[in-house]
Amino acid sequence: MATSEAPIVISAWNVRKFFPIHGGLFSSKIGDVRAVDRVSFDVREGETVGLVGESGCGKTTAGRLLLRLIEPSSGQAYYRPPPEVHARLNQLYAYIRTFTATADQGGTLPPEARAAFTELDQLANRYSLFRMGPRAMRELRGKLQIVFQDPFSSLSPRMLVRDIIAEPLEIHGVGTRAERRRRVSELLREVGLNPEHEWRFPHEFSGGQRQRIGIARALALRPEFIVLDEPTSALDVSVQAQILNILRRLQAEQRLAYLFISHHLSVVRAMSQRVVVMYLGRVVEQAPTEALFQRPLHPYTQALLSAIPIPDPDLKRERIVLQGDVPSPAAPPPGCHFHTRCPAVMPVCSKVSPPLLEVRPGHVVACHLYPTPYTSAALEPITDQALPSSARAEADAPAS
Amino acid sequence: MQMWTYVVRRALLIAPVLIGVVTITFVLFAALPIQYQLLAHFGSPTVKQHCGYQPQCSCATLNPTSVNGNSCTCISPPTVTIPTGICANPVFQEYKNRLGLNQPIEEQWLTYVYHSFTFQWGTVSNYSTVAAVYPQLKGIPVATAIAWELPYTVELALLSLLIILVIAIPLGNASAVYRNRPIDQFSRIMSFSGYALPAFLLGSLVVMGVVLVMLPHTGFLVKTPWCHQGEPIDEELTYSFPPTTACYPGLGFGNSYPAWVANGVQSRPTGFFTIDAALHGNSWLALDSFLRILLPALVIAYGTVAGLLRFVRNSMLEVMNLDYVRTARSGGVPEATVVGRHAGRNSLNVTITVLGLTFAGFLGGFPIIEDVFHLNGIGELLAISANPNPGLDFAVIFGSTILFTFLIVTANLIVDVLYAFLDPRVRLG
Amino acid sequence: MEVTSEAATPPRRRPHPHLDQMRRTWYFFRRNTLGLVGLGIVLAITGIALCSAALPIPWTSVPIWCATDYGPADTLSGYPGNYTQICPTNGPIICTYEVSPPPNAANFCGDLWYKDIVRSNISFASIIPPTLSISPVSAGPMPLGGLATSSGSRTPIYNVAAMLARGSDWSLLFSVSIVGLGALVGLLVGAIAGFYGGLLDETLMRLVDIFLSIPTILFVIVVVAVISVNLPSVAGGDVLVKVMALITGFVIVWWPFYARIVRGQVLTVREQKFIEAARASGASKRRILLRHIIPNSVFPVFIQFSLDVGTIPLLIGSLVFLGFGAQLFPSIPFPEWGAVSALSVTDLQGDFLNSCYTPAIGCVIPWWQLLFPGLALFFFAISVNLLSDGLRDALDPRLRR
Amino acid sequence: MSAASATLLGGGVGIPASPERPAATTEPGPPPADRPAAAPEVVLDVRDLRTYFFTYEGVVRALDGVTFQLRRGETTGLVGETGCGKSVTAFSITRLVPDPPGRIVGGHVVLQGTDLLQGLDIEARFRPVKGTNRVRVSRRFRRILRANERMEAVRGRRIAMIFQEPTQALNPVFSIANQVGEILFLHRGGEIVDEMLSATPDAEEVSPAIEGLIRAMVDQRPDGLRRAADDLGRAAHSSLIGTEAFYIAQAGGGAPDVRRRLAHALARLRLSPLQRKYLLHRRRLFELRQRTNRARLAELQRDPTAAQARRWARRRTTVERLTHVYFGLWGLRGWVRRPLDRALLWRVVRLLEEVRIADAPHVAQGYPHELSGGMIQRVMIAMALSGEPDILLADEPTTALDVTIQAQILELLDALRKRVGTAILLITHDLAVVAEVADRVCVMYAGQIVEQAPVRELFYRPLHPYTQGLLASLPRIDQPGKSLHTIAGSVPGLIDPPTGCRFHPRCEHAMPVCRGKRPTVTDEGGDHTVACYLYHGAPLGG
Repeated sequence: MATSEAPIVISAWNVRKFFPIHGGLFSSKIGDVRAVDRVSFDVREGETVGLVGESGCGKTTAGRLLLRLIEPSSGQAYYRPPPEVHARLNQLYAYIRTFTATADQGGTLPPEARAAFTELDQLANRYSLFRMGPRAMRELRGKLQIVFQDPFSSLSPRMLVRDIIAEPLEIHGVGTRAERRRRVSELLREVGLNPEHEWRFPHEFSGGQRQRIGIARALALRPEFIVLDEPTSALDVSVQAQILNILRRLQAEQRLAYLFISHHLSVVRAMSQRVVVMYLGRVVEQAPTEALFQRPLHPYTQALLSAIPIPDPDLKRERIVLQGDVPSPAAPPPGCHFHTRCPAVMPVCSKVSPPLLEVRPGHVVACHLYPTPYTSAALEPITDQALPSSARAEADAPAS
Repeated sequence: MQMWTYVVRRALLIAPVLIGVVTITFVLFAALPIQYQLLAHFGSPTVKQHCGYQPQCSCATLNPTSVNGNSCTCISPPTVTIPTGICANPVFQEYKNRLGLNQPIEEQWLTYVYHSFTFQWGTVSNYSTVAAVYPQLKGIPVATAIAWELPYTVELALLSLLIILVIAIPLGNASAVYRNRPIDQFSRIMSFSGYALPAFLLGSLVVMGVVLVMLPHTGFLVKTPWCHQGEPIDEELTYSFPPTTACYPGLGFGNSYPAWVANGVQSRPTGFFTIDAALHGNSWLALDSFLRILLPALVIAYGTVAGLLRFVRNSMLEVMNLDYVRTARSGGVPEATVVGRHAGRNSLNVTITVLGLTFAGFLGGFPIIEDVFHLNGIGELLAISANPNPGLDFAVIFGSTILFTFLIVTANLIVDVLYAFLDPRVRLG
Repeated sequence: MEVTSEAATPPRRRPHPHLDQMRRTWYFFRRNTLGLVGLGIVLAITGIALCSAALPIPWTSVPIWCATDYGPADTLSGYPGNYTQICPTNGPIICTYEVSPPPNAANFCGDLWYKDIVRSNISFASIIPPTLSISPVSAGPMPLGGLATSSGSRTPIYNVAAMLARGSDWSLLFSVSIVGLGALVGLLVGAIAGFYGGLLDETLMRLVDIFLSIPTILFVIVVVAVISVNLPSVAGGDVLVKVMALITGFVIVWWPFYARIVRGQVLTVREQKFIEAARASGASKRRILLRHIIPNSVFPVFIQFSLDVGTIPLLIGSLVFLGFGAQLFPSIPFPEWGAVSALSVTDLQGDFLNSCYTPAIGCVIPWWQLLFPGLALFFFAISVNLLSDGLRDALDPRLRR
Repeated sequence: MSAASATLLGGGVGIPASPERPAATTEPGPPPADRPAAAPEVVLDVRDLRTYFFTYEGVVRALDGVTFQLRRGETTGLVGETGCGKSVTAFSITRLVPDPPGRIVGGHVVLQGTDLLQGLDIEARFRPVKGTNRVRVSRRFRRILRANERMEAVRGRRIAMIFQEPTQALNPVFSIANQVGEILFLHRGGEIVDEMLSATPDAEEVSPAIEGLIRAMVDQRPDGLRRAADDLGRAAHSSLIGTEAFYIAQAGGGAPDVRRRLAHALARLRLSPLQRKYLLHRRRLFELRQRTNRARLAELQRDPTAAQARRWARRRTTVERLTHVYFGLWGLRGWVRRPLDRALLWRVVRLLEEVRIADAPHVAQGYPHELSGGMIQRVMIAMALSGEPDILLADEPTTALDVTIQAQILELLDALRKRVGTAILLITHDLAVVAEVADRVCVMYAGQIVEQAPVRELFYRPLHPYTQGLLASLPRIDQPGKSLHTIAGSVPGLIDPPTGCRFHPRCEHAMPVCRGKRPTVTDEGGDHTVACYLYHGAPLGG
């Protein structure tokens, strides 16, 4: 449904979030938890982007960052960037990438590079979500919403359902009291609840119903982009199917853009058009859903996919079982974060961290197994959703 | 985090608290009228003659708990009038200078903090209730007086702490394990009643009860061997230094020096009466001294346990429903071990933390208890000095308050370190 | 297709949800017998307090209290009928009666009844109005009047029953206002500290630590002492100023407990997802604090409040026992339960023991003087405690077993 | 690698037809005839198990007549949605239901011919409270206490459990070695003490072994190292020293250094008389406990020696007290029991190696909060297997874990099942997991088992509408994009559950008869039983 022509709603560039670790005698800063490290992707209108990874890989933090519920350490996120701006950003990042290395070592940059950085800075100041003032941000919050994983702690236990759903409307002063009431009941109907339910407290509902209420609250302000943070992982399969269908229907009706965060790959496959795989805060692979599930490239993705149990007793497949645990993001292994568990590990992996390269159209991987980027323009025209990802691999604008 | 790191950090953390407490006392102290400050620093007569410090009523020989009950009838505190003529005179100014009361406030604060931490807490005023009750304390430094009385209080505190732990933990655990069974009801009643019975009421009842029981049999509590029973009190003995109320008829409570004199025991290696008596091999005296602090300790423990029991019980109830207790059970661990080892250990942690939190209240009860039982501890000193007729003694009040606070802060530190030892999550987390 | 079964069957019309909540609470509370008892006693006490001014006190011939050189006793509203008696030795004695001085008002001239009693072998009978003369030695059951009077040797004699009846409203006033104000301050401070965190949090919590490390009673003593020596008017009899001073002194000491409790609660609530949801829909910090955080953190405050209300009279009692009556109250004895019982205890020790040591008299225990104030105090505290225990069980779903 | 994964994920190859097909068509499943013949012995037989929770709101019928069997060496999956009573089943089997409010009110749990629920009826009386839907339960605490004591003989040794939430499953204040060691000593105490007592490190006997170890260390061949270490253990008559030596050598350092440390370790094997005495006491205690437990189980089988149990128990407690007092008097308990602690530590280390925990000694000496969920789950498995139980109840063992870790744990469980021959009851809400590892599946709904079948039967020929709904509503990784089938509504509350078939309010084929009374269980062939009126010869609805 999401064509590549569809306008971009949210576009993230090298978003980073480091949480400081305090310790020692005077609890001074002794390190960083690299929760999110240079994550970049676009979400288009009416499109669902799946964000998958194991617990502690920073996918939830990434979702929070896009809504600016957490302040990022660096990087930018643009809300509905004009196409020409987006194109320009591509060029700039692609250009900067050529001397990222020197930039990382803090070496001196050629003047034209400085120019590029300053231009990036200006663009960020004009368009970036992360540079907005509080008032503008508050206005925008109506457009960007979130649905939480835990349906039990995400609704205030002391408020009536009607107040919970009406709260965003009140905050933004939408309509009169009566109009809000009407809106609330229509929202409830939309998510398949009975308008009578507005008179109840959250604790009187089952998990599925609470999740519906959460969705209704998110929809109240007619958002354009919703972060779905594991919306069904706390629910039973039958109820999960109900919720997923609601989400799909709403997307079809209102051309919503979803960022679908989940560790449940079969759900992601069912929901999303593009998938971003994260490991220890970094994007290891990004591809259209079909491409990723049919032909995963990164060993981690392969292991992940092969680990999914399939509800079919006869499909006994030989399975890649990863050894060991996910390392702590406080002290990630050097080089490729995955090399400690990788079945196809090479000497280089523990030294150099592989760049994100587009090895097949729209299919971006960070792995030393695939050293050569896909270039021959003869094969297919590069879709412009592919272009940025190639351009964005390892650039970092120090100005931001 | 390493253990020592934790301990050091925790220890460093108490410094601001101590300074803060001293600052609060300083604020209150600075709010006092000037002549009270002067008196607090050196309760010397000169201040009187130069500043016309004049209690309205003379309660020189007042002893609120003396037999010949010639009690002071004046309720209002000594109103102090400072004729400007006198207070303008150079001597008075000179006093103010000596106290640095003419300096800017921050200077005064610094001096005050310095004095507080170096135990320069002023002198016992001549015109205060303390002086009236214990004339021999007149004009001696507060720190000295307190130092004399500290062992009484510490001894009592330790004993009652012991009793508290011995009662609260087993009873709380039992009432959790046998929920809503007789023992639980018993502990419930105990905690509620202990909560609702103020120490002064309970204590007085106990005292009277003891006297009533003892009197007919002329028990030892009354006929303390060093008292001339029935005869009028001989002043020197009562007012001998260190202070004593041992010869207060009817109430033999209160350890007192004459006991030692009477028993020819002079040296006090530890300062704790019970222990010293034992060290001296005087078993009778040891028993006597122990019995004297036993009842007060019980009363204090009763009040504190009341607050503690429910905590222990509830925490135990929660722990018993936790997963790891279930794990132990599912592994075939005998029930006794489950309760005693797995659940009990965690409820012990809770008990210790709560005890640390309630320590302030626990020590706060001491003035009352010691007053009721006439134990010459810091508490009684404070109680007397806070008695407004004939006069408050702010030197003693502030001094003992600071001391109590220091004790409490130290106790909390100990509790936290102990807790860190017991719970690896604090230590290593 | 998503239309679920509950949509298919519309729920029956229910009462207003908040009403429904209350019903649920009551439903669970009812099951706690002790809680019910506590509630009953508390209600009874409140009732007495509300109509105590109108209560008929039967023993008109017994003064509510007598005083030698205290402030004018009728400064308290609702105490008519002063009766002054000029004594040769120590000047006037003002006795306050319920209505008017009875014809057979006893002779209260000073020394007789509060000083030398233990020396001379005059019986207590002489200090109690002849109508209710009792023999000191027999500590058996006594006529009502006997129960009604105190036998203070150092404090004036007063009518215990009347004092208690009068005392109920003062006790309630003190308890509720002190704890209420303390809780309010603590709630605000704790909520702000916990919500905004950072340096502000650190500072406030250190402050709380400091306050909490000073024993309550000592702190009150110091504060009240300082106040008392600073405001000479307080030393006088002005009721309002004194009551204000008392309440302030206690509140200064009281708020940190609540600050700590609330802050701990806020820290947990702050992490809840619905706070983040509110932020996601653009709610301002103030709104979040007022609409979400505080309503969800009041529960423990409420419980603690109901616990502390019972302790205030006990604390006041302790202070009076330490001899702070004059600082705290416009007049001694003051009709407040703690004060009354503490006073009777102090009297009792002296008189009782002295009498014990006076062969002429032997041990006399005016037990009524100790018993009734003590009972009042005890029942007030314990009933409040039971009530709060029941409430906690009823309101906390985890404890419903 | 990638090729392999490509094939195994290749489109819809080999994916069976979706379960929407009409139930009538007969799938060529395994012939029902050979099933019973191949079926191994039944180790646990649960019959009509009923567990209620007596709350203020009313009686929650958490389990209402649950019947199933566990066979040796088989994995049985127990599937159902939240609140259908899966976990309660496990807890009822081991009698760990929190009581109050919960209570097992009826049924049989037969463990190899012993009914664990005997004498259930005399443990409590139930009286309905008039006017309410509540029931007043008057419990006889003594009897309940004794029943629980009896279970101590069963738990851990015969029936072990693994729980869902790994992060809280271990006691945070004790080290791993401490906790696992406790359980280990409960079950294997005798042999451990024997080994310690028999350990005789003899200098010239062990020196060649030491040299061998050093050599192996120098030309670093891990397997060689292990073998050399075991040789050393054999030489010293203590396999534990073998384990210890292995890690000492592995830690490396210079040869003399290692030699010194080995010497230390060997020296520690020598026991002082007092320590020996202590060990003998512990051994005696262990034997007494064994006797007690045996007697307690015998009690269950109405054995004439029933009264024995309490006598043994009493004697045990006395000896226990004496031991504690005696060695407590020495004021040396820490010192006295140090050898035992060390022995336990190395036993635990070996146990942890079995469940493939890397760097076992470090983990064993650590505390639970330092471990990840997967690690703790492994420790739990090690703990559960220390008693080599006949039955392992795994209550959602992988729900809280990531998929990759889940794969590890499932593989581990399977391997251990094959080795020890334990019967596993795998409780989960994830049908896919069941499809992966289970041999048989029981589908639970609202406290009742609605369908039971071998795994292939169930997935290819689901009979009960609920099972069909569940399968249909699974998002299949192999069939993306299709709008998911859903079961309307949610699991009913169990205080007043729907009459008759509890699924009928959500059922598509609901018929009037479903409302009436609970459908009986019918056998549909192929060891496949279902409780639904559709298969009572009634006309198919819908």
